[in-house]
Amino acid sequence: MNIDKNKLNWIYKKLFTIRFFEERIKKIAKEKSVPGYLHTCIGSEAICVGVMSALSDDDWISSTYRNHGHAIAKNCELKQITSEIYGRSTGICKGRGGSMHISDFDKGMLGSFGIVAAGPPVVLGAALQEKINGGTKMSATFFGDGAIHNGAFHEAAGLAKLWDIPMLFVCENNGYAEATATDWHLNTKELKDIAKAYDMISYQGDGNNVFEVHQITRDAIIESKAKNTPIFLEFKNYRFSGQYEGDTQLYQPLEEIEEAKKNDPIKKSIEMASEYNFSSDEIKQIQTDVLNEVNEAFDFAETQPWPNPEDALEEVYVNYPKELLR
Amino acid sequence: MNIDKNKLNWIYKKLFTIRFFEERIKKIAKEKSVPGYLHTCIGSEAICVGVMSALSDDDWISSTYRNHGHAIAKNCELKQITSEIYGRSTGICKGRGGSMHISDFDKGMLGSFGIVAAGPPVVLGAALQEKINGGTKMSATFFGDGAIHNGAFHEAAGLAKLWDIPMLFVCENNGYAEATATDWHLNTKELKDIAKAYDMISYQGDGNNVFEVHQITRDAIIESKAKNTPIFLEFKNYRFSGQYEGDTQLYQPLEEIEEAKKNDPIKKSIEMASEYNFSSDEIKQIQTDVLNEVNEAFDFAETQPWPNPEDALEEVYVNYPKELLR
Amino acid sequence: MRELTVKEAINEALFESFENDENVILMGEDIAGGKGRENYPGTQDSWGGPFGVTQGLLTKFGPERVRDTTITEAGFFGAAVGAAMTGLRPIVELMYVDFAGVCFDQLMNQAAKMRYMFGGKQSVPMVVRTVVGAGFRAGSEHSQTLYSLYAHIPGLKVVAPYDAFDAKGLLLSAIKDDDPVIFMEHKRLYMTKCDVPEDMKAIPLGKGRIRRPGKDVTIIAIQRMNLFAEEAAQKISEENIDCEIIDPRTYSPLDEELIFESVRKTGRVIVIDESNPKCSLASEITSLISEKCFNDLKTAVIKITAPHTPIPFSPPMEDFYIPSTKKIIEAIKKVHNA
Amino acid sequence: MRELTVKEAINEALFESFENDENVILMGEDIAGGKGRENYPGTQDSWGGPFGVTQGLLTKFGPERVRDTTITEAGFFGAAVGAAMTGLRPIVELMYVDFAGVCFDQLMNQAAKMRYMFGGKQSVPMVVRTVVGAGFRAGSEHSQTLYSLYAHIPGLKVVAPYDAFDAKGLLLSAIKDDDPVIFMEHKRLYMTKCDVPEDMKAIPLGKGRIRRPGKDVTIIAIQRMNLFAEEAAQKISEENIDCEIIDPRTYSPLDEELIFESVRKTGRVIVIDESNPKCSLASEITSLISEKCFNDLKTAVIKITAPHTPIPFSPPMEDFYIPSTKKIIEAIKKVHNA
Ligand SMILES: Cc1ncc(C[n+]2csc(CCOP(=O)(O)OP(=O)(O)O)c2C)c(N)n1
Ligand SMILES: Cc1ncc(C[n+]2csc(CCOP(=O)(O)OP(=O)(O)O)c2C)c(N)n1
Ligand SMILES: [Mg+2]
Ligand SMILES: [Mg+2]
Repeated sequence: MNIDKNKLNWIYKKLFTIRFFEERIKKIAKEKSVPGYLHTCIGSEAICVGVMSALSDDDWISSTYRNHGHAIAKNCELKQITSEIYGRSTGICKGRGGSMHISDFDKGMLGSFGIVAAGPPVVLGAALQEKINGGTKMSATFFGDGAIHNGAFHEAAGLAKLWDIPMLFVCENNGYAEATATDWHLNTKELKDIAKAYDMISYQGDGNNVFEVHQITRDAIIESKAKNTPIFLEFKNYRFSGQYEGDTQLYQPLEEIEEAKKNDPIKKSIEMASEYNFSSDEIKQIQTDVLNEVNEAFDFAETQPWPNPEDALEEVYVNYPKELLR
Repeated sequence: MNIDKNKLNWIYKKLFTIRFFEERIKKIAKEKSVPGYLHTCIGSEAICVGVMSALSDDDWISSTYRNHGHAIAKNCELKQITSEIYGRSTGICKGRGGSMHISDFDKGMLGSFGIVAAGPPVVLGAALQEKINGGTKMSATFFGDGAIHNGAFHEAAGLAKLWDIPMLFVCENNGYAEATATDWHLNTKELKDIAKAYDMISYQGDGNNVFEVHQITRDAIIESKAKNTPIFLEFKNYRFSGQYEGDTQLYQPLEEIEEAKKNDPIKKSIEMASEYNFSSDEIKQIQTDVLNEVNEAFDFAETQPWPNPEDALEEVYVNYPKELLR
Repeated sequence: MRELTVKEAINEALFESFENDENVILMGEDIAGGKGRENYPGTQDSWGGPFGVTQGLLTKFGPERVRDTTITEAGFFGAAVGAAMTGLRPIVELMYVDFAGVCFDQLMNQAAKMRYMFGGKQSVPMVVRTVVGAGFRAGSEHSQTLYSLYAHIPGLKVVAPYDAFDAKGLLLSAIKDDDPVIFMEHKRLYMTKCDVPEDMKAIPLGKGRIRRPGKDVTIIAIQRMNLFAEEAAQKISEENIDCEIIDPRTYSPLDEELIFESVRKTGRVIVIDESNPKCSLASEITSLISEKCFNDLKTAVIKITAPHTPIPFSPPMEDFYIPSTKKIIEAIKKVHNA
Repeated sequence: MRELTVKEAINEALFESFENDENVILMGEDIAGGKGRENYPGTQDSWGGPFGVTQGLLTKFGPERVRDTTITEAGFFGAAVGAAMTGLRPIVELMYVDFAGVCFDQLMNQAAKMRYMFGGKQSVPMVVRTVVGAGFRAGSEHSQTLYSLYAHIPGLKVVAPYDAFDAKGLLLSAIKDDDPVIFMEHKRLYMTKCDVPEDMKAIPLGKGRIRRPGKDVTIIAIQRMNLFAEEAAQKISEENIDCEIIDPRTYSPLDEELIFESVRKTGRVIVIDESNPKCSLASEITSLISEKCFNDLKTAVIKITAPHTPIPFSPPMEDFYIPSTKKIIEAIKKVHNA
């Protein structure tokens, strides 16, 4: 696969950033040094980075509560992300969102939604806007295997196909929706076959192989734009994290986890590095740099000021009499 | 096909009843002698009667706002149906429902829903109850081609398949959802292919041929129960009626209507009568009897007493302090 | 001056908004009609929604901007949210407000909260047009108002015009507004007429209207209830009781000051809402008055609402369900004589 | 007597209901956990929902009656309606009430209206268990209460217990009740404890509870707000102000008489609700008091609610959002001295 060196560098950098970031989050979650729910994405790095590496910086995406990886891969500021998780005023959402809602419109992130399958319709709208305005930005919505039964996903998929909207439905099939195994909840033999209901083109790929994810996505973008049609992508991986930090994960058999570790996307990417002409020193250097960056982001966040209590009243509306917000 | 004479008699009787009934409704709608919306089902007779002739009397069904045919074929009392449409106290819902909500729980009608695709989840629940209680009643939900994109339909279909629930999803594909043609709004080549998303067995039939509908449904019931699985049925016909009475139907090309008339289900059933050993005199006799019955039902309804205004406060709950209903 | 029906006024406001801003689009079920029958003359744009309100837009502005949808409210409401954030000004039609429950999430959790929870970088300038109201013999699932469901949610604005003048002026504003607006049209008012100037201007959201000035009793009337309030005020004026009628027109933001001013003057108040009573607009307005104007009140506020029941179909029962002029007159007498 | 947490009390009520009536079933996402991993020891029933409330039911009552679902609230809520009509007594879990918008139709238009609009022949005996409330740092989409959305709808009953005693007694009733009941559990109360007798009886729906008798000021507190109300009442008792705290416990039907009695006695009233203010329970209760007890009121009722904003994540802002003991104390002083 021909990927230029800059992009390769970026890919490795982002893969490691996400992993180190989430490992740190797991630690602070144990120490309970941040408030609220935390949904880490250990095991999703290749999907986040592979898809984003095929998108342009100003393309539109949506994410879910499990959004750290998407935000990092979409080039949101690491310090701002971390500060948001800490609930500080310099957070990417000014502390109003928290971990579940990290999102930066300026980076093309339409939103991180706490409601399963809320994203696909919203991204459909952005893609529709591009179509109507003759824009060229691509649109991609990320969701999990759990979302494919939900009505909102189906309605968005049906409309996208009917309206010939170029966009990507990116399903991360990580084996679980909360405590429920994907192989139980599927009706179709392969998850991607759900797209048959819409006669929608669909592809499946190894979600642990960042380069495969990259290539499938790159090709899908070209095909989607050329044919003016949505495309459904399923990437398979494994959810090493629990549903949220603190989840005992008892429903995930240990042997299954062990087996999955063999395909850990980070491990795999390191194994593949030489194919892409990275020396192990280069990889180590990237890791060192990235770890520093992650550590800096956490050091930054921890010391940031809290918002003022009354800031809770800001930016509910563009226009609304302040005195009526009580 | 072997159908006993009693059932055949019943089939012809119901076909004609529905047609005469709806023609009379169209007339009174023009004269504005009844209040509210009226959705007639001229063209749907064979589907209503064919499916119901394969179900038992106490099987569960749901219907929509286009429910007169389903109610008649489910053996609801004609006088009570008519009285309901007139808003009278002896109506099948005591005048509280009106044309859109004609329904009789005692006849296995779980409800006639004004909300598109509200029925499939409810019938799924009745079928689930049968499964849990080891009951033998079959369950069938009627909906239109317009419902197949709706999230509630998809969620019910997915759960029914996942839970191995014997039930029928009966889609009447009458060519239109309001003013929108089905051939435009479908993504799949055949409507029934929507079932592929659930790996659900599906069949298609001529909705203008009551005997074909009967046979497909009969076979589907046996298969569904034997395999413990839901089955999707698509019956094609044509919506001769407008979306509601008063609809100008300008979006339906005249040549299309003319073409469709050739396959009018009532015409077809009369043509097929001799195959089933009915003389034309017998058919005429049934028609005469049925027309009398229909006329009697309208005569009855027109003279029935109105409900008391305060009856509006009845049967909101099983238990609730009356004085708190203000 | 020329007279327009509410229906015509809304249609005009849509046309003008489409002309003035090419980012305005419309999505909904059968808002044009004839989709799939483009090859046959006379089929296109033959509906305009069940009430014909949007007719003509497809013909003038084409199928890119006027989009008939499938029956997928959660899908296309969500699409409106995404389109609004990225540059369009979508108007979506919820054919009857009774269908609110199939797409409430996209309004309550996405449209309403995104600006807030994602840090204020974007807004969601969309309008939901929907049809409300009883009195049409349309039964329990096509007659609700549900004003309060939307008014409860921070991040949404809620507008409900009574006459053609307000309908046009408020819809022009709603479409220009940068926040998500629920614009509620009453089916029993569509054919009512009033003067609407050719050069009708936008009416700011959040400003109520004194529909009848008076000094003895304040009547706050929600949408169609203005009709009965006027009838009642007219009748009771013969007994020398002078009612002031206030139509808030916008329920969120609510023009509280206009209401309080009138209450301070009269000290006698009736609030009329055809919705179900519990946690209704009537409750909200009554509670505000009782909190903020306690010392001005000469007697208890009377709320007149529908009962806590679904909407029955049969005319005698539905008429009983809807607040009546008679009940209003009784209430006027009661608060006046208290 | 033994102490139970709210969580344990609810779990017990579920167990007893399952034992006493084989028609009781439970559906929801991950209410057991481990679906699809039945062959591995330790996986089954390892969740019990995100708060572990339903744990153990699968093990005891099996997968026919304890059904983990896909993420299809509209689907399985509808299924609950159909199952309820035909003989079961389904309990369905809406994991967080914030997801109300994806399945509101099946409750608002079907569960609530079917008995009425289809002529009264059947009823819909189902219970929706759901988790509400702020203070958990769970952000805008996992912290709402939305009591009033459900209370507005005729045909639904709405229950929200404060302590373990009420939680157990009211859930036993809700499951036995022949109407659809929304049973709201506050996530910040799950781990709070109180005495619950071994032979705990069902508590009738629609009966409020005087949590603290008093003679000077009436405080009506909604669910978790009872905590702050008690703190405030305790503190202010040092200044010789004697507060009566009423927990309505059921919001539809509401025990109006209990409230009015207290108001008649004190004439000074505070209503506390952590919901958004507009068209809230606080508005409803305030409006009722102002209508029915006008002459008994010595001063204006004070409503204390959250502001009209989504729920912010960051602790200082969320703490500002939630009504506080401090605000309640100020309000007590204000109504007392007025
Ligand atoms: C409408 C809705 N229902 C339920 C939930 C609770 N919930 C949060 S995550 C989740 C599982 C989602 O699984 P999946 O889509 O596979 O995503 P993953 O967590 O594996 O990334 C559920 C049920 C929700 N957020 N929204
Ligand atoms: C959720 C919802 N959205 C919209 C409507 C308005 N509506 C009523 S009937 C209808 C078309 C349904 O078409 P189809 O399912 O084909 O049934 P048919 O009328 O042809 O029998 C629409 C859009 C509705 N009742 N419910
Ligand atoms: Mg998953
Ligand atoms: Mg149809």
